[in-house]
Amino acid sequence: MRIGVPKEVAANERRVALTPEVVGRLKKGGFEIVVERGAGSAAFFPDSAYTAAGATLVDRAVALGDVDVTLQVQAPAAADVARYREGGAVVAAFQPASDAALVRQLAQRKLTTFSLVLLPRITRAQGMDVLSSQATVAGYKAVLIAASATGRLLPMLVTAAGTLPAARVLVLGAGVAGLQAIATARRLGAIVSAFDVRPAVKEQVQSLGAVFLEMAIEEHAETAGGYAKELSADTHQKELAFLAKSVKDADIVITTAAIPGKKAPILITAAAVDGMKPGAVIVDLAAETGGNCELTQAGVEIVRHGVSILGPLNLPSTLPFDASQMYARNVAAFLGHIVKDGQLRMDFTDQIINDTCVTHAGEVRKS
Amino acid sequence: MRIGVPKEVAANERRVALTPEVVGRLKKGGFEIVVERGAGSAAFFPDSAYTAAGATLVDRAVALGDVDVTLQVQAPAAADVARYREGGAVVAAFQPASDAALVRQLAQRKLTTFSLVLLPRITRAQGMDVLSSQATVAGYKAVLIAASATGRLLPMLVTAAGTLPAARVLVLGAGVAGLQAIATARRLGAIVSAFDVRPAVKEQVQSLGAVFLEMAIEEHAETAGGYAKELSADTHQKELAFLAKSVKDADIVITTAAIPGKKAPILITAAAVDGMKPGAVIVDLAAETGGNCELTQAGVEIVRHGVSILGPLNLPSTLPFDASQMYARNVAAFLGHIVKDGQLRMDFTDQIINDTCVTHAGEVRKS
Amino acid sequence: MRAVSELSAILATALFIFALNWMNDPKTARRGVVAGIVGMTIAVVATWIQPEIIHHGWILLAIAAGFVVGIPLSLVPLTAVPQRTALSHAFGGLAAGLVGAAEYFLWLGEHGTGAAVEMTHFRMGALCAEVILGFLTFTGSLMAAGKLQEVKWIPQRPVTYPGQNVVNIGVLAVAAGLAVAMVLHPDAPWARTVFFVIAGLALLFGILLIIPIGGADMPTVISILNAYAGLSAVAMGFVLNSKLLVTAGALDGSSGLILSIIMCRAMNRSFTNVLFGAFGKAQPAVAAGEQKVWKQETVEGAAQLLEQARTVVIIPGYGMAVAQAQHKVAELYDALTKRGVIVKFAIHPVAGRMPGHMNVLLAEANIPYTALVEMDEINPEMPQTDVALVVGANDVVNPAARYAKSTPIYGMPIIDADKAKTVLAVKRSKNPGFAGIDNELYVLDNTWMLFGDAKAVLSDLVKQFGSGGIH
Amino acid sequence: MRAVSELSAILATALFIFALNWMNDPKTARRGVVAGIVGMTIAVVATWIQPEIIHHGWILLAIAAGFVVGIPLSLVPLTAVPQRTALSHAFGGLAAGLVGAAEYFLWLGEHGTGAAVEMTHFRMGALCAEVILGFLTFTGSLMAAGKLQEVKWIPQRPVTYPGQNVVNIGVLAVAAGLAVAMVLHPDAPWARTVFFVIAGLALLFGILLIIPIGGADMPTVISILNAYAGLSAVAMGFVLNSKLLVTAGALDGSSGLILSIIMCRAMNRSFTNVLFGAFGKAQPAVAAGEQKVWKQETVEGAAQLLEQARTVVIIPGYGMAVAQAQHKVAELYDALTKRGVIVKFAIHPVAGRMPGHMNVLLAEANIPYTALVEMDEINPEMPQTDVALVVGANDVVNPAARYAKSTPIYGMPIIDADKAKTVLAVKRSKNPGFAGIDNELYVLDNTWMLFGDAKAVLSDLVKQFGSGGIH
Amino acid sequence: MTSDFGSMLFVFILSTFIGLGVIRRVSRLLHTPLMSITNAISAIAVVGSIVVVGADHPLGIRILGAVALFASMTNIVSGFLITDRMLKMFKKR
Amino acid sequence: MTSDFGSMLFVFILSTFIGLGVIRRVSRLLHTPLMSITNAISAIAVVGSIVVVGADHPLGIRILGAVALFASMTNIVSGFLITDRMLKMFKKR
Ligand SMILES: NC(=O)c1ccc[n+]([C@@H]2O[C@H](COP(=O)([O-])OP(=O)(O)OC[C@H]3O[C@@H](n4cnc5c(N)ncnc54)[C@H](OP(=O)(O)O)[C@@H]3O)[C@@H](O)[C@H]2O)c1
Ligand SMILES: NC(=O)c1ccc[n+]([C@@H]2O[C@H](COP(=O)([O-])OP(=O)(O)OC[C@H]3O[C@@H](n4cnc5c(N)ncnc54)[C@H](OP(=O)(O)O)[C@@H]3O)[C@@H](O)[C@H]2O)c1
Ligand SMILES: NC(=O)c1ccc[n+]([C@@H]2O[C@H](COP(=O)([O-])OP(=O)(O)OC[C@H]3O[C@@H](n4cnc5c(N)ncnc54)[C@H](O)[C@@H]3O)[C@@H](O)[C@H]2O)c1
Ligand SMILES: NC(=O)c1ccc[n+]([C@@H]2O[C@H](COP(=O)([O-])OP(=O)(O)OC[C@H]3O[C@@H](n4cnc5c(N)ncnc54)[C@H](O)[C@@H]3O)[C@@H](O)[C@H]2O)c1
Repeated sequence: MRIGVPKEVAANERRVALTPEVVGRLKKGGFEIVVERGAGSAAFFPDSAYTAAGATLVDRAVALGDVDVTLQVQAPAAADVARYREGGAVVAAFQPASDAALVRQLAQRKLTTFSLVLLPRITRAQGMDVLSSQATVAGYKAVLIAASATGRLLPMLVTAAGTLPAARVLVLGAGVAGLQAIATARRLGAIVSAFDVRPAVKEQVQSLGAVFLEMAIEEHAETAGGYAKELSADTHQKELAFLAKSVKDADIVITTAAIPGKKAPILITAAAVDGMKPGAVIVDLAAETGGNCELTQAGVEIVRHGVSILGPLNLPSTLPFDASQMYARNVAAFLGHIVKDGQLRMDFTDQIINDTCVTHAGEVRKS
Repeated sequence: MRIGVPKEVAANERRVALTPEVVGRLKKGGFEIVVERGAGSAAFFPDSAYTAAGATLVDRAVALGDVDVTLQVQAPAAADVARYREGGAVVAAFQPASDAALVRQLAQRKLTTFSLVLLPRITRAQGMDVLSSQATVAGYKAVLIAASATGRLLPMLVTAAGTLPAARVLVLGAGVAGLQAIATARRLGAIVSAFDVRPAVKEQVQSLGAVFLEMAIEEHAETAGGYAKELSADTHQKELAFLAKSVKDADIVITTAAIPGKKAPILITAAAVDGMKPGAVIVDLAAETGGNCELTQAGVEIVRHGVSILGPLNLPSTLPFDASQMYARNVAAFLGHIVKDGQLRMDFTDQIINDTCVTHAGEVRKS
Repeated sequence: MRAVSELSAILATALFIFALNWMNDPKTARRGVVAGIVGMTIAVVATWIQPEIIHHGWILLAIAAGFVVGIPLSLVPLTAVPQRTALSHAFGGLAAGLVGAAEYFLWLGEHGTGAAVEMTHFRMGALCAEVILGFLTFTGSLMAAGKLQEVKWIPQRPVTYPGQNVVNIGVLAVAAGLAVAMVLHPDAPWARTVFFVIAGLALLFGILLIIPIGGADMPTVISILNAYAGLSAVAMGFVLNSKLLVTAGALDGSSGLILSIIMCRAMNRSFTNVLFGAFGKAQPAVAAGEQKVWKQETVEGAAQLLEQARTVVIIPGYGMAVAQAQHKVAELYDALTKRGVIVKFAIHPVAGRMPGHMNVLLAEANIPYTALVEMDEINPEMPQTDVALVVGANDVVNPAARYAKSTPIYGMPIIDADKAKTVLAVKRSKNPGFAGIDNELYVLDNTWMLFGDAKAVLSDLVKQFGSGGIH
Repeated sequence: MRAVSELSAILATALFIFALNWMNDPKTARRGVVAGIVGMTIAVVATWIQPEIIHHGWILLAIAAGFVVGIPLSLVPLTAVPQRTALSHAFGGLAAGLVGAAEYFLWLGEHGTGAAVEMTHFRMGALCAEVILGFLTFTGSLMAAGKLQEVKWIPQRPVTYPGQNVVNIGVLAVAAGLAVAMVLHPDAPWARTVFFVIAGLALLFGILLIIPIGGADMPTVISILNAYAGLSAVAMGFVLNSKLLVTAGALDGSSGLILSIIMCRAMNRSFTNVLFGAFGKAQPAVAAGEQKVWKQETVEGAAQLLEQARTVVIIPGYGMAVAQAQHKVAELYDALTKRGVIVKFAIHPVAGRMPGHMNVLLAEANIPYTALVEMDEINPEMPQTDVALVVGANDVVNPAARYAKSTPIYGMPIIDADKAKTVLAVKRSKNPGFAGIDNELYVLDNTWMLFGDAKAVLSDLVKQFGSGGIH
Repeated sequence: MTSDFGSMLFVFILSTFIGLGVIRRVSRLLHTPLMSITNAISAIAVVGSIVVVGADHPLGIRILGAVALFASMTNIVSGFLITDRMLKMFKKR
Repeated sequence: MTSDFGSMLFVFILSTFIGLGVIRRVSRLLHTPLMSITNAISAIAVVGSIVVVGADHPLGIRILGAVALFASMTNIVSGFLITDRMLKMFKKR
């Protein structure tokens, strides 16, 4: 079976779908792999490494058009759709909901497209879970960004020039990204506290040595699947009030609150920001989905009297080497799941295949 | 005695010479303090805080011209010299050697100028040692910069998407900045090794849990004062060869090698850089004094096939809040030392005063 | 002569005490053995050279025979050591019993001829005690040895029947009763017969005592029999009025007793239960032998296992994180490596609740990266691993993932903790982990639980290495 | 009656042993006291009710007197406890001596009238031993008590003179020699006189024994005298042929001996030196009392100090970093806080070799920030601090910085470790720190050194809390 | 007699061992109290004194005994009392 | 006799205490060797047997004694030997 890996064309996307190491593994698995020239260079994987691993370097046209399955990170570019082989397959990580038109195009082209962001978070699928792997990177990077943006050092230092107290970091939403942020901030010596609506999270936060902020939430904010539900209006009000107090003495706030498929919940109102210390920093990981802070503007830094609010986009791409490593392994695992002796097995009774398949045989399955 | 704190005018200098907290302490010490409007805003110290601490907000003219001592971070701007009160005193942190013209101007203006970078590194002076306090900030920040610039995560992570090995950080020159860099990189989970020519450093490196790279150095590279000497040509060659090998498998190299008053020694040749991994990062703290890497260009990032070389300038200013805190305490300590019951004591038998006084009574004492 | 024996007795006693003292510490233990041997030799010689001893040939012969049988007995494979010990208890008991009998008949014989050593009640009592203890130890130990050796015609599994207690106690009571009678009328015409009856009952009781005891309890029982043997020696001492016998016997008896108690605690069994065989209700630990249940290990036991191991693999999970036990784990790691044990950490990709969860914590505790091994690398090594220490991990070591299609974790690769020679698992309760499914690992034959908060359990464990207890 | 006393003797002995056993553990210690009292009462009563006792009035009187004096004696301020103990040893010795004398004269008296209990050599020997030990303990203890109480006409400081050893040994030898003579001819006409001479020499020797001993060694000496008192009781036991006396005496004697040895080790003094007073070369530790030298503490001792403290301030320095002892420090912190001790870390601004050096390490070891206190905040608290534990810090706690203008560190603010009630300092050698100047802190009266690598020393220290030793 | 002497020696040895064993294990915290309690126990000499003073002996002897009895009694009383006092002062845990 | 019985009891009690004390302190590692050495020591019954077999007693008695002697001797020999063997196997540290 022939696999194609194109160069990512989306703006500031530096990741690549397969790394040389994974290429090598797939080769052993009997796959034939073609890689577009320069596909990995932005992630520090030179073409030479790919050829060394057994891949053939090709033009974009080949990587898209002359293969059975194309592996990529971002959704196919509208301009590219026509270049994919009709009836071919594409694996990427994108929100179909966010671009219905594109999805229709893909269907028309009879492409079988899978989106890894739709993976069910079940144990079996953990090896393919790009959301987790990439959120891990994001959570880590978020702390670095915050640490650079703030005027302070994170750790406590007792020096001849006086004592610098440790910075206070508040993490809102302790999912994959949130937990990783907590761990990283703790590593740097900050005093970390965190908040989340799911009761299960409390123990997890403490398991990282951080403090969990208690807020009495009447309703049950967790779905059967272990995800967060949207909160009722008044509970949400309570939360806002509670957080407005909590952010006051924070030097850094990292927000990662998300509800799958929904717009990110607002956790920090403009008023709350006014209550914060000058020099404080908010890093809003939910920027892509609207942001957890009222003032967040995706991709730009805005400063509101002394408090800077960052809404960075696509953080994983800013650590392309490791992010790609993980993405590649995820994709490879997924490939191993959907390919059976050289053929795609379109068995929709399989939860993973069923949930991730966006378009197949000309029809749109998810939108 | 009346103390003036102007706003720093140098390009991207965000620090301020006194913080509200220190202002408060000096007030108690019987000083009268005037602060230029907005002096602290870039470091997140609003004017309100200063007034609250007992300072009076004034115009630049007053802060420079109508005080006994002006405290600042950077050297007086040439344009400003005329605005200082003739016979007044200035305390700042600058290399007189680097701008002889300015120093002459200051002398002509009969200013008594002290430069804190000239402080002897003696125990008594530790509380005033701005080089140490600011180098601490620099060493810390250098790691953050490197961590953001590299494509990798620093810590080791075993995840469902495979294992990410810890990044390898190499620190060259383990002085104040170097040691702090080591500590910070270790905190982030990197595998840290370090090298320095002073034998005493080995134990200090190990005392931070890092590995010290051994290189047989025949000559004694340490001065009586505990500083490094310039190496003889051939020892230096040996060092270059040795380091060329060492940098090969490093993901991050942070160089802080310096010899007081001299141009920074070259530690990494262009050839050595060619030997490094794509994606590797060099952060050269010695950029100001010429850089430890042959390719370093002060203030800009250059990429040599995959290896990016950063020569950041004035890092302390990028963490203005804490950097100013420490600077202010240093300056206050120094003030306490040179002022005796309301008068400057120009006692040149005192090592600290003698070493730091650049101009006095119209003559240039250091250049 | 008298003085000589007095002094030699004191000397021997002192040596025995030193022997036991030195046994406290592996370093001096072997010196202890030497002391014991010397003491014993002195005792033997001192007795031998007494004037009344004349039949040297006999003695030589018996001693020689002792060596002939004893040496091979000491070379049994280590697996057979328990049997060996039991067997020698049997010998001990036999000896005591016989000497007792001999004494009695001697007395009877000389009784007519007034040449007899006067037989006080106290003495007669001691004599009976000696005989009873001696003989019951004899048969009891034989049975125990048999069971352990799995001799065919001895039932391995505990045999219990209604009213067992009544019977056993009955037998013992009768024997005791008769003994009392004899003490009161040592020279009654019926005394001789009664004596035999008593001996017989003792022999019988020994058997009855062991029948209801299961393999799990054998070690304890053996050490109790050891104590009995000691007590019979004491009794003999009273009869022969020999302080040496009394001391040595008492040393053996008391230490044997404590030892059994300690053992019982270690296997959390009721001492009395074991002491009187299967008396009272059914016995958990015995059952443990047969069907799958949660077996508990004490920290002492665990420490022992760990420090005797050559290779230990620590498998941390979410529980370690919850307990924030990483520093204690690190202490354990230090303690073990310092003792030359090879310790590795097996990190499962999804151990904990976030990617790299274990890494964060272990790095904080300064565990060298080189000690962390990935699942794929460690699994091949597991079968050669002596002890797998599971610290608050559950799903990631759940064998069900291999075959139980129905479970959510089916298909997830796991760390093969179950393949290790011994598994020690630390958790607070019998609750399942994240996936909410039971974990058979915990009830495998080679698995022992250490229940409790990981931090607490591990610091207790570490203390074991700190304390003088283990060297 | 005979039986009663036999049994009561056994009972009392058992109780005494229990008493000592229970003293092993603060939790049970007080029970131990009770056991002791009961045992003693039994012993007294059992003797009292013997038929030959008839002068009950006398006994009552003496006992009453004993209470009258004893109770106040037990209420002395704790500072005076050593004297108190010494004094009571004196009493013990006196009692033994007197009884011995009494026995002897009794025998002499009845000797003519054959009514005498036969006086074997052994017995006479015991009697002499009793008298000598008793009387030397008497005067010795009195002297000791006097020195401690600083009675004016007793020289506090050790008095030594050339040939001292010869004299002392001489006196003892003569006494011993005479004793032998008496043993051989108990009823020689000169025996009576000799007896007095022996007693006199013993009294003299007691004084000579203590004269050369300095304050530092007193505690040890007292516990040796304690042992002597015990031995004299043993001797009495042999004379009166009372096992009870022998046991109790032996218990006292042996434990007293070990105790002294342990004490000596703790103060690293040669035991023999103390045992025979100032014999041999001059004594370091004695000097320690007077001039400034490095005093060492054992980890046991240190652990004891720490766990009895209410507040402990740990002062880390570069040495902690070099030894990478931060995790061990954290363990100690846990162990102490768990025991309710208040532990704080005093971080000096320039401790270590880089700004924040200590912070990095302590954060790694998970010491809560709240436990770290700045120099300026901690210094006012130092005088109320029970123990300051200096871990590899030197310059930052060097009092010279306050006044020694010549030194490079002059003017540097320091952590006032020297103001703490007790200072424990961990370092490897007597080398200076970074600034290369000596540090008088280490030789203050209230400072005790723990030499060795910080990591090693601290893990030993932590073990102390792990082990059963301290509760 | 010899036999008796023997058993005496025996008893002595054994008790010595016990004494040694006991102390070895004692926490250093308890050394001082321990010393004072053993001291009190060593006052077992009281038994001897009672015999001397109580039995029908010449006056002189009895006086000696009385003094001895008084002395040991003081020991017993103060010894036990002070031990208890010290123990009372241990931290409750 | 009573006196003797008394001292016997005394000796017994004391030794028991020692036995208890000793064991309490032993490392669990050493329990098995310990059991086998105490077992060997308990074979002190050999002393009794020697008297029985060696003295000038009727044949029957002597035979009993001989068997007893043989039995205890076996114990002694195997007991000590195996203990030593076990100890040999401890890791050298
Ligand atoms: N790593 C990830 O990214 C990630 C993310 C989400 C989910 N997961 C899932 O989480 C699971 C991880 O497996 P795991 O074995 O590490 O954890 P686990 O399966 O959740 O088991 C944790 C065990 O630790 C015990 N425990 C909890 N607190 C303890 C304490 N204080 N002291 C001692 N024991 C304690 C619990 O038993 P007791 O309650 O009886 O003490 C429990 O059995 C997997 O199912 C994985 O799929 C992982
Ligand atoms: N903090 C800063 O920024 C900075 C920078 C430069 C200089 N300094 C200077 O460094 C000094 C810091 O004072 P300090 O008290 O922290 O350190 P220090 O004065 O250098 O004393 C360290 C002590 O630790 C002991 N030590 C070393 N290794 C040890 C080990 N493995 N185990 C146990 N003890 C060990 C040494 O004694 P042994 O050799 O006998 O063991 C030494 O006395 C000050 O003089 C300060 O001015 C500080
Ligand atoms: N900017 C980037 O480059 C980047 C990269 C990866 C992930 N992300 C974003 O980071 C966020 C977190 O990602 P993740 O994988 O951790 O998701 P996640 O689902 O694992 O975590 C989301 C957490 O938010 C919590 N939450 C939901 N509503 C909340 C509320 N009202 N208050 C508090 N907490 C609430 C949930 O309980 C959950 O724990 C998502 O928005 C994701 O899109 C951004
Ligand atoms: N970029 C910034 O904003 C910024 C801020 C502060 C300090 N700095 C620079 O950082 C550097 C270090 O500052 P510092 O306070 O630590 O100085 P330092 O004197 O404390 O440390 C310099 C170290 O370099 C070592 N060294 C000298 N020659 C060497 C050689 N040939 N090879 C290896 N090591 C050698 C010395 O032994 C010394 O340990 C200086 O160049 C300083 O100007 C930069």
